[in-house]
Parts: sequence; structure tokens; C-alpha cells
Amino acid sequence: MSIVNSQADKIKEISGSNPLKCMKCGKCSASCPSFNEMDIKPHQFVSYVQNEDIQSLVESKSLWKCLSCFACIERCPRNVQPGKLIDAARQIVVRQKGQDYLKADEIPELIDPETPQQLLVSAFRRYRR
Amino acid sequence: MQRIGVFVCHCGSNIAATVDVKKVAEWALKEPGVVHAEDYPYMCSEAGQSKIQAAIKEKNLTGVVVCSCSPRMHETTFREAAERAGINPYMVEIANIREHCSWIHKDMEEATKKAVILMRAAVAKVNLNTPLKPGESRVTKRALVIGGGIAGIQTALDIAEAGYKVDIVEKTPSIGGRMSQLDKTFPTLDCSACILTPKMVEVNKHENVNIYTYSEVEKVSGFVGDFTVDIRKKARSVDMDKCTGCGVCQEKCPSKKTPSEFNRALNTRTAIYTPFAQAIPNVPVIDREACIKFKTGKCGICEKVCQAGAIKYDQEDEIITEKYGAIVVATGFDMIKLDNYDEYAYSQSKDVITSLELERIMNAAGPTKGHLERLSDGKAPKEMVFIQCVGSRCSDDRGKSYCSKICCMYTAKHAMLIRDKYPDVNVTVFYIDVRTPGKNFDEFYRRAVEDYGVNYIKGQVGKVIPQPDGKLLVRGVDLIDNKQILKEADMVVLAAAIEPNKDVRKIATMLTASIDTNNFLTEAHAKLRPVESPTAGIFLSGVCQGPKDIPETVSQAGAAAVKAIGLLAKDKLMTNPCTAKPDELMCNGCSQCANVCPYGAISYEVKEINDHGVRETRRVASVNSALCQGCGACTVTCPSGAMDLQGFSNRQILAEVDAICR
Amino acid sequence: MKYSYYPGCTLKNKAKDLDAYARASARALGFELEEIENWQCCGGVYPLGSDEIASKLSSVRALNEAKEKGQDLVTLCSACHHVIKRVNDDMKNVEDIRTKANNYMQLDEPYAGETKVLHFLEVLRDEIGFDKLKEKVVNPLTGKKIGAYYGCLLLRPGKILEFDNPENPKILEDFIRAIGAEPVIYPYRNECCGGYISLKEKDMAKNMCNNIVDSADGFGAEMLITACPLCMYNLKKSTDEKLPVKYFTELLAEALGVKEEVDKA
Amino acid sequence: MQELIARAKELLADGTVARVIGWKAGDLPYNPEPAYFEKEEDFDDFVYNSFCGANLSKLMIEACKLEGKTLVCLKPCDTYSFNQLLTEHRVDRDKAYIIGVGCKGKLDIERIKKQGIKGIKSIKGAEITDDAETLTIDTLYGEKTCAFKDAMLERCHVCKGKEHKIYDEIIGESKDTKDAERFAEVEKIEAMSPEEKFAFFQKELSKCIRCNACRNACPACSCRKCVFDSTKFDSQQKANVDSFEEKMFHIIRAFHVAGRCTDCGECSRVCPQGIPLHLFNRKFIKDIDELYGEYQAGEEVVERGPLTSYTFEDAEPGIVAERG
Amino acid sequence: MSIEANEEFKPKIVAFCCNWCSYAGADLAGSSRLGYPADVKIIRVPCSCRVNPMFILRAFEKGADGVILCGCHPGDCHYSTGNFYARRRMTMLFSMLDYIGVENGRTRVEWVSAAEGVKFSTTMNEFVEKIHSLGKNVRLGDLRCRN
Repeated sequence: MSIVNSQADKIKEISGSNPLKCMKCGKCSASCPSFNEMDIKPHQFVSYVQNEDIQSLVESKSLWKCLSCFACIERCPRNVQPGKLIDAARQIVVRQKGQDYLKADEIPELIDPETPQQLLVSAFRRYRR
Repeated sequence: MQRIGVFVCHCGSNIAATVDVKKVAEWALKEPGVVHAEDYPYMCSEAGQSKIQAAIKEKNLTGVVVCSCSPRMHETTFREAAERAGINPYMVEIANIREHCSWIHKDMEEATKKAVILMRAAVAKVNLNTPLKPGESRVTKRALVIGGGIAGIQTALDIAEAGYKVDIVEKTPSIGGRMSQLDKTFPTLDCSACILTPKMVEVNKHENVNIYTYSEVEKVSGFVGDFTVDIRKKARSVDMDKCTGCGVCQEKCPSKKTPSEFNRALNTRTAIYTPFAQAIPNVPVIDREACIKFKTGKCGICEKVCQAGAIKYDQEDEIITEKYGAIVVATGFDMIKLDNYDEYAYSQSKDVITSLELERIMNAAGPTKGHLERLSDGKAPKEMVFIQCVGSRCSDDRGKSYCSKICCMYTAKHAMLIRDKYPDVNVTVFYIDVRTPGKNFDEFYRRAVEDYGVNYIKGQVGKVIPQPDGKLLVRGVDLIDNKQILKEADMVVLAAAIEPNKDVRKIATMLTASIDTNNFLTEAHAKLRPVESPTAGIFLSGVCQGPKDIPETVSQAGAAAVKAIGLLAKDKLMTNPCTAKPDELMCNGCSQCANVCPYGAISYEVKEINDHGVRETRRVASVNSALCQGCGACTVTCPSGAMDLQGFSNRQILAEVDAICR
Repeated sequence: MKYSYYPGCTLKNKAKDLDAYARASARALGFELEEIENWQCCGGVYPLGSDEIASKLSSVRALNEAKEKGQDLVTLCSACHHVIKRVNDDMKNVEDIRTKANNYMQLDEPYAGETKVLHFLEVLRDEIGFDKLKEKVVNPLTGKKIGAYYGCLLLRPGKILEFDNPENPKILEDFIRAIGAEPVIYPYRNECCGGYISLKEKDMAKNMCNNIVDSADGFGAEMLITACPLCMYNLKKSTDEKLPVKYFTELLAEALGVKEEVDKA
Repeated sequence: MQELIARAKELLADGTVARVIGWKAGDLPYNPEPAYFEKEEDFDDFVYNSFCGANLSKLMIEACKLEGKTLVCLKPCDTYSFNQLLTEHRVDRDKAYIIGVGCKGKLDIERIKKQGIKGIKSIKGAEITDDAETLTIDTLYGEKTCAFKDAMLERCHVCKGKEHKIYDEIIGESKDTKDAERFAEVEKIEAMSPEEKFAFFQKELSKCIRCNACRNACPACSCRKCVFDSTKFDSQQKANVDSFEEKMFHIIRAFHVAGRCTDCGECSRVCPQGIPLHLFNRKFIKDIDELYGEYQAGEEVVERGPLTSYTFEDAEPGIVAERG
Repeated sequence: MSIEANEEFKPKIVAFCCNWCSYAGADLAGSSRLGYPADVKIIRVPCSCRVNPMFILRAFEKGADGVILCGCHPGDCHYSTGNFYARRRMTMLFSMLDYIGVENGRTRVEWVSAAEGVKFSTTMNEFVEKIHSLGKNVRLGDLRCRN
């Protein structure tokens, strides 16, 4: 109980967002370009944090599909900003040792001569500690 | 020395659960002047009041302190009870130990301590209270209704029927308001014009009603029973007495490009115009900004074609000053601007419209003569999508925090009407919740779903994407299926939030009526006085007070009328005796107090003053207690402290300060 | 007029020419970009966590250097702009971050968001003026139908970026008009191209980029312009260049007649 | 001075005025005091020199109640006070005959004494006709000198100008003696830390003996009955009232004249303890100037002062904290 | 000031509220159960313009640690203009208190409408917190003419 609690609190703290403000309108999911790739949808993210089911979130594929495009953040009528919750869950994962989603040895095969530095830098930031 | 009784109310458990009422009563007995203290479960009840009255008689009390709810609730109750027992009502003070204490504190010890201090402050004040006698002021038997929509019309009719004179001031050229723009009304699908126009005619011909259209309230002074109002009658440029309403001028007017306000700018109107066919009065106005004659000096066609000779280019604004006993605000609402909601492509596509625009499209007198068609290409739509809660229920700073209340129902209405008239058109509604609290409302909504096959999808729309072929791709979510939905639509209708009329702030300021953060006028009590403003003599009718549908608006309009009638029926009003009073011995006659008095209640007279045997003729302030409303601005301005406020005297307030800081 | 300039990683390496076009154009328009000394990478993405401090310090350094010089800070890449502008907002408005960052930095005078951050496009719009730009154009791109691609980072969150209307922007369209071409407005111009996801989820990026390019194509665009090197890469890479994609500075340099001198150098 | 006396006698003689308010010589060479002159022989004591700092306008409140007109001698800065009294209907213009007397700066004997000059027998250079830069002082210990400027009253260093704002006639020439910034002292205090400010005022105010000289001299403090002497602001616990007054006296006094104080400096001039009381008033003047627009009380007769008017856009009280 | 001392410190706070807006706002805070510390005691006045600077000075002299004045929003005064005068008077008074070295956080003016129960409660919470951070008011009580 206390561990679960502290993780939910951690997510709220990192994201600075209050899931209780959500009125469950679904505008986040209606705006999300990655919706179809996600197993837990943006609006569900909010409910999961509310319900303190953090384990499901950290195991979710969605963490790595979110583009941080801020569409949900821009349009959320209740200032819940699901994108921030997703990023906070991602932070919880990558801050644990060895949990990086992007491993150094897989990089060479992912890049081509034109790959801009920006792409690597950004991916590193989002995927790794 | 006063003989004070302290009465501590439990308010059931409202107070007693957090404040040790017995202890408050116990402590009260230690205060100077207190000769009696008791507690009782409901002080405001008949039995509670009797206890106060009995104590007054038995113990010869000269003052009373009731520790209870806010004085805004029961000060009058207790003062009247005390008066019936033979002491001056203004010898009673309330210590607010409910709203300001028991309801906001959790710790019993802390709350009890605070309650004791609040009691002490009230006792300290009562020790310095003096009996006060209210004066009288007259009531002008005429009411003013600001706004000529259905709310204003109904209020005016009801007041007029009771036999009092009423003036309606309407900003636009015709009465009728928003309701006149509607096509049909829920939940019975009556034709809006069919039920509204008879009322418009009735109010227009009523002998007790006088209507100023194309007019605005410019200045308000005075107070309950005796308001003085300046009304600006804007120049119509048409003589109302001569015009026959034949309409030739409008046919011939060459300036035809002004967006029609009535049709929500979906089409245009002429410079000389009546907003709609059933307008009352049926007298056009010239829009001087659009009129060629006014812009260039050339033209004058309307004048030439008018056989009645009613066109008056040189007409000027007129200021009418009138006295009123009561004022009813019925300024209504508008839809919010959708500038902040570009994700719905309102400004990018003509086929994304608001619900009010749809009303005009559906209306036979509207821009498409009642044919449902796309404004971009005139084609009949096959797929229509309605989006709910656009700008309502938002806690970001883009929209409004409240529910606009009418959208769920009018959307069901639109969906039903479209399915009825155009069975081949598919209608989809994206909603968050469907809210239908009202008689026959939910049944109405269910009919839309069950009988008319309207497709309701629980979930919002994220974006409306105009396509190259003119279609609108709607990307929404179905929260029940947990799927993102891409739907091609021909038209998208946005249920934009409603907001109070833009002018309401200005009007509220003139009336000194309070207004909330959403610009809705505040009622005197949210539950018990919902049609009165906290400012005496000001009443609220319709959406200016909060979102409402037509039946609610009409009920409230009637209620506001009854309240106004109740006021007008009185010949005299008791005035607040808490007025300013100068000590002539101290007054310098410096005029500073008169400078800050908002009511012009202070004048100066040169008179002989006898200061302990020394006679002197000099200038001193004098307060007209019928005009003074008791704000106290003068008391602070007075350098010598000669001016004091009865009921809130310097000594009384300082005694409270001392008691609190003791 | 002199501005502090933060070029960012990509425009100093893989896309050097795009930076050179910007500088040459600036000269032609009468302002100068003074590169921040020893700037460090902004990190590419803004760290959303409210407890992130260290990852924001490189931005604070750049911002503080501009402050010390008394100059506005100009960025050219949308990602850098996004990160630096938001860090600046944090430094201005979030006391906790400001205090901690200043504690790390040990500056002579604490930094509190004083610097004004401008995207190169904002300089064109707000400082030079598109009318003025139009006058300076020597090779108008007359007849070219260009779709502006905004992406996410320039626009959102609108409250902080304050760049343009996030749902219906017009700055790039105005830019396109100023250089003599014809803007094509299409609804996908502010939809995400996939961003960094294209590194690992190539199919997702492909799908998104195709939506964008198809939408632009459908409305008659002959070319797309971007203000972000990563968007440009994704749009090119994931759509087999159905439509040519250019950086706005290249077209600017062309219109101002300075492209050749850059290409030669 | 002789011209002034001659004219005053003339106006008395022809019945234009019934009395004259001026200054008469005191027992020392430097302490003339305000006086009424009704008969020709009274003028033997009449004096007008650089020690006549006293502002006579306040005396007109009572004088206006007397039969006939009263001639009053007002220096340029005194006329501001008179205008302010007119604004507040405390004096009657028709009952006053104002002779604007010339002024080239007034002297502060304390400043002379502070320079170690003691046992003063007479002072040369203080006569108003002189344009002396230097005062020559004959003392028990021989002749001493002192620069006129160094002996001037504080208020003369921030002189409001040589113009009389209201008068019937002017006798003698005046000089603008301003050589310091009016708000410099106030700014110095504003720049202090709260602790320093408090220490400063506590030290100064601790000297106060509540002699009421400041209140009695102040032309704005002219209430028939002072709020401090009334029971209007006391509660039942009369004992406490004294300490309230004691502690808050100077703040309340300054507040009562805020927006009405012409900055005539009488309060500081008359304070036997040398407390710079004008610093309170001048702080209000500075705030009013900064927040509500420049305003000089008594510049002319107006209807409303800064604290009896307002604008919608006025600064919020929070500005006090914001500006630090 | 140490944390321990803060815990024991129970500030005395006087809140003057105008009858029409702020007192009603306080009532709304009460009926909405929006709590704030019991240190705040409200005195009802008809209008913010009724509050004489003397009242505030008196409160401080009697040991108050903070005084707050609440009235209708500018332009919404029940008496049209009262709060405008109050605003100037309080600005002057606060400036003077600041000038003599009283911490300016001890005085505050806030405009609270009858509909702003939330604002009333938030304001009081903030104000009490501020007074806690300033600690006990010693200065004004000590400002004597005579030692």
C-alpha cells in the first residue's frame, strides 16, 4: 500500500498535475496522434494515477509511444495535462538503473547518415536517464 | 451600564458539534454588562425567540447578543423578536459563530476560544449601542426593466398586470431578445416565434408598459424606492409616430452589405432596417455607420421613398430622466467568442457553425430560408456532427468554469428536428455527459436516441480537420469503446458556452449590484433569495443571474416581478437608521465629508451653536438621513472625528478591536 | 541590431548550411547574430518533470549570457526554442526551480528570466516586420505554392510559447507571402511528425508524416517548409520525399538573393 | 520693516482693517512672537526680521470671527497655508487683508547655537532689508560670525518659491532660498532596512514630551476640538487610551493632515525637542506626488484634495510591498 | 525565529470586512466549509471606507500581529465609491507604516466579492501564513513617544 501510494504521489509530484481535476471528457485521447499505438490510452492514464495502479503504467507500452507533442496538454479543458503524467511515469522507469528504453548498442542500426544530432539527443533525453 | 443577555445557539449540531456552546455562555457571564447567558438548540425557532423575550422581560435587559449564524441570515429575526419584547431592535448584535467559526474550524478547543472572542466583541459593541429609530422614505410606483427579451417581457407584463407602471429599456431596435432568434423550443418543439410574438404584442399594447427600444441606461442614482435613471434614447433617424412600417425604405436602401446581427452575420441587412419581420416596434432604424447618406452626404433614397415623411436624418440622441421604485435586470446572454477554440476549425471552415447559427439556418426567416444546407457550397449535408461543451466546464483559462445548462437539450432538439425533416442525414453527437434535469427533459433526449436514431458518442472531439474536398474530418474519441474515431462530416455544430451579456458589468456598476467572477449578477441568497440582488430594490430576471432555459427564465421573471410588486405596493419604506451624524460642537465645517459622500446627503448650514454656554455662529455639516445610506466614507475623512456613523460608531468598532486583541 | 544567437546542435553540424543561410539573411536584413560562446546542447526536449534541474542548466547558461550582454536571445531550431523558452519561463515563474538553478550556477547576479527569447521567425515578424522583409526580397518566389509545417514545439503549450495561435497559426504563411510565394493552408500543419519517436518507431513516424504530406498535397502544396531540422528529417525520410521539404532559412536566403554566396562558401 | 509698519498704521487709521496680526519683539534678540496690533502705540514692539518664522495664517481662523477686517502679514510659504484654510472654509477671504511680506529665508536659532555660539546679545544681518550673506553675532564672549545659509530653517532650504499665492498687496522683496532636494531626507529613510527605519523613528519619537506645540502651530491641525482630546475614539477602557495616543500620536497627526499639509515646516520649527516631524508629512506628500500626481496643498483654492478624490486605476495598497 | 517558537505563536489577526461583498464572501467560505485559521477574527463594517486608519493602528497597539481589510472590488462598491477612498487611505497608511519600519506584510487589502468564498479562504490562509513568517509584532507596540 505505502509503496503504491508513494509511486502515485511521486507521479503527481513530478508531473505537477492533479488527476482529480479530470472530468473524463476524453479530449486528450481524441487529440492524441499515437492513440492507436497505445495500450493504455491518455485518458486512462489519468484514471490509473487516480486509482494508484502505477504498476500497469510503468509496464505500459504507451510510455514509449507518447510523442510529447503537447496536443493533450494544449487542449485539456481541466488543466490535467495527461502528457505530463505519462512523462512522469516514464521518468520513474528510466530513473531506475538499467531500465533505459534505448540501449547504446542498438543505436548504430537505428541511424543513417542524415540522422540529425537533434534526434539522438532528444531520444536520449526521453528514453534514458 | 447596559444589562446584556447573551444567547448562544447550537444550530442543531452546526455550531454545537465544533463549539462548546455551554462554555461560550459561561464565559459570557464574565463580560462587563452581561447579566444573563444561556444556550439553546435553535435560537431562531419560535421557542428560542421566546427565551430571548422572556429574559428581556425578567432580567430587564437593555441589550442582547446572539451567538449564532451570520447576521445576514437572522439579524432581522432577532431584532424583531427583541422589539416585540420591548427593547429597541438596534440594541441587538450578532456574533457570527457559525459561518465564521464552527463551519471553518475543526478543533473544538480552538473554535470555542474563537467563539468566545467573537462573543466578547459583540458584547463590547452592545455596551456602546444606543437605540436607533429608522426614518421613512417614499416609494415611486414605477418599475424599470433593463432588457427586452423574454425575461424582461414577462417581468414587465406581470408588474403591469398588478397595476404598476413599467418601462422596458432595450438596447437593440426591437424587443424579443435571444428567444426571437430561436427556431423551435424544447421540450415540446413549439415554434419559438409562435409563442413569443403574442407576448411581444401584449407587452407593447399594455397601457401600463412603456418600451424604449434602441435605448440604454446611462446613469442610475438614488436607492431602493427612489431611483433616478437617465435613459439614452439613441437617434433612430426615423420618426416613430409617423412611420407606418411599410418597409419600402428597406427594400430601396442601396447599402446592403452590413452583417445581420439577428442572423448572426450569416447574411446581410440594409443600413435602414428592422431586425426581423415581427419586430416591435415595427419601425426601422438607420445604422449610421453603414448609411451612405451619413457617410458621404449623398443618397437620401429612404427619405425620398418614405410616403409618411418619417425619415429624420437630423434626429439626435435624447436623454430621458425618470424615477423608479424598483429596477429589474434582464440583460440576458450571448454565445462566447470561439477565438480560443481553433482546433474545431470554426474560423477556418464555413461549415463549422455554432448552435445559434444553426437555429437561424433552420428558421424559415433565416439566411437559407429554413433549408438545412452547407454555407460553403449550399449543398445538403449527409453527415452532421455536434460537439458539446465547447467552452463550458473548463478550468483552463480558455473557457468558462460553469455548465451552460441549455446545450444538452437544444442539441437533442436540433438532432431530432434534423432527423425528422431530413431522415437521410446522419447525426452524431459527441458528449461528455448528457444533462437533462427538467420536466420531460430526459424523455425528450431519449426520444432523440430511441425514436430518431441520433448517434450519441461519449467522448470529446480533439480536432476538426477540413479536407481538400470540403468535408470535415472529425477526430474524436469513443470512451465506451475506447477507440479513436475519425468521422467525415459535412457540417459540424458547436455547442458554444453562453456568457452574460457584455454590458452587464457596466450596468451592475451603475446599480452597485454585485457580480461574480463569470459576470453573472449575484443573488442576495443562493437558495432563499435567488431573484434579488443584495442591493435593495434591484431584482434579477433570466440568464443575467445564471444559465437558464426558457421555462426557468419565465418562472424567474415572474418571481422577480412579484418581488418588485411587493416593493411597489408599499407607500413608504423604513430607512436604515445607521446613518452618519455630525457632532456640531466638533465640526469645523471644512466640507471634506461632503466631498466624499456618494449621495449628496451632506450639506452645510451656518447656525448658532451653543458650546457649553459659549454661543457662536458658524458653518456646520448636516446630514439628510433620508439620503444617507450609511457607508461611513465621511467619518474617516472628517479630521476632527466630528462625523460618526450610528450603529457603527468609532467607539463601537474600537471596542470590538479591543475585545478581539485582548 | 545585435542579438545573441543560439544555433543548436543540428544546425552546427548536419545542417550547417541552414545556419549559414540564416546568418546571411540576417546580414541582408540589417541585423547581426552573435553566437553565444561555448553554448551547450539544450537537450533537444524540455524536461517535463517538475523536479528536473540539471537538464535545464545549459539553457540557463545561454540565457544568462544573453542577459549579461543585454541582448535578446535568438534561436533558429524549434526544439531549442521550445526548450529555452520554457526554461526561461520556469526561471521567471517557478520559484523552486529558480532558486535551485541559481544555487547550482553560482552566478554573480541570480538569473530570473530577464532575457527575451525570440525565434528567428519572431525576429522577422516582430522586429523587422514582414512588410519590410517583402521590400528587401530580390528574388520573389512567385507562383510557388508552399505549405507551412509547424509541428508541435513552436506552438504548444500556447500559454508559454506565446508564439502564435496554437490551433490556427499564421506566422509561416505570412512569411511565405513575404517572400513572394503562395501559402497553402492545410489542417495537418500543426500535427506531430513523430519527433524523436522516428528513431525507434519508424512505422509510427512514417504513418504520421504521410498524413501530413498527403494533407498538404491534397490542398495543392508543391513544397513544405519547416522551422525544425528534426521535422525536416522526418518528413523527408518517412515519405520518400513525395513533396520537397525545405528549411525556411533556405528559401529566405534565396528570396533575399544571398543563397548563392552561401552555397559557394 | 518701516514701510510695513507705516502701511499697517495707515490701513488701521483709515478703518480698512480693525487690527493687524504681525510679530512683536521677544525678550531675546531671536525670539519674536505672533501678536495682535490694534492701536498705533502697539507698533512700538512690531518687528519683522529673519527670526519671524512663525506662520500667522492659523491665527486668522479666530480673527475672522471678530468684527471688521484683519490685516495679516504672510510670507510666501505662509500663503499656501492660508489658501488651504480657505479651501476648508476655515477663514473668510473677505475678512482678511493680506500683506505679502518679503522673505529671504528665515533663521533657526538652534542652528546658530549648535555652532557653539553662546551668550548671544545681538545679531546683525538678520534684518529683512539686509541682503547679508553673513550674520554677525555679538556675544558675551565677543563677536562671532556665521553664514546666513548655515543658520536657515530646514524648510527654507527646500523653499517652495518666492511667489505669494494670495495677497492684497506685497511689501518687500523675496528670494527663493531652495538649495536642497525636498525629498532627499525622506529617500534616505526609505532606503533603510526596516530595522534601521524603526530604530531611527524610535530614537526621534522617544524625545517627544507631548507638549502639543506641533499640533498648536500647525495650520492644518486646526480642528475646533482635536480628535485626541475627544472621547470619540476611546472605548470604555479609558486607561488604555492614553497609551494609544502616546504611541500613535505622530502617525495619526500626520495622517490627519495628509493631503492638506502644505509642508510649511512649523511642526519641526516649534518642536522644543528638535524632532524632525516634517519627515512624516513629507513622506505623505512624496507618496501622493508619486501615486496620484503632483499636488501642492494650498497652491490654490481647490474643492478636493488627493485623499478625497480617486481614479479607477489607482495603485493598490499592495504597491507598498511591491516597491520594497 | 525558530520553528519551535513558530509553532507556539498564535497570531492575533483582525479582518475588517465590508458588509456587502467581503463579509458575504466570508459567509460563503463558511457555508462552503473552506477553512482558514481561527486566528482571524472578522469585524463587520458597512463599507471598506468606514475603516479609519485609527482602527488599524489601535489594533496593532492592542497587540494585533496583522490587520487585513477586505472590500468590494473597485467599481463594484455597494456605495459606488467607498472602496476607492479606502484604497487611497490604506495605501497611505501602509506606506507610512512601512516608512517607520513596520514590516509591510502585516497589513493587507484584498477585494473579495460576495461570490468569492474561495478567494476569501485562500486570502486568509495566505495572510496567516505571512504573519507566521513575520512572527510576533513588536514594533508598533513599542513605538512610543516617551520611553
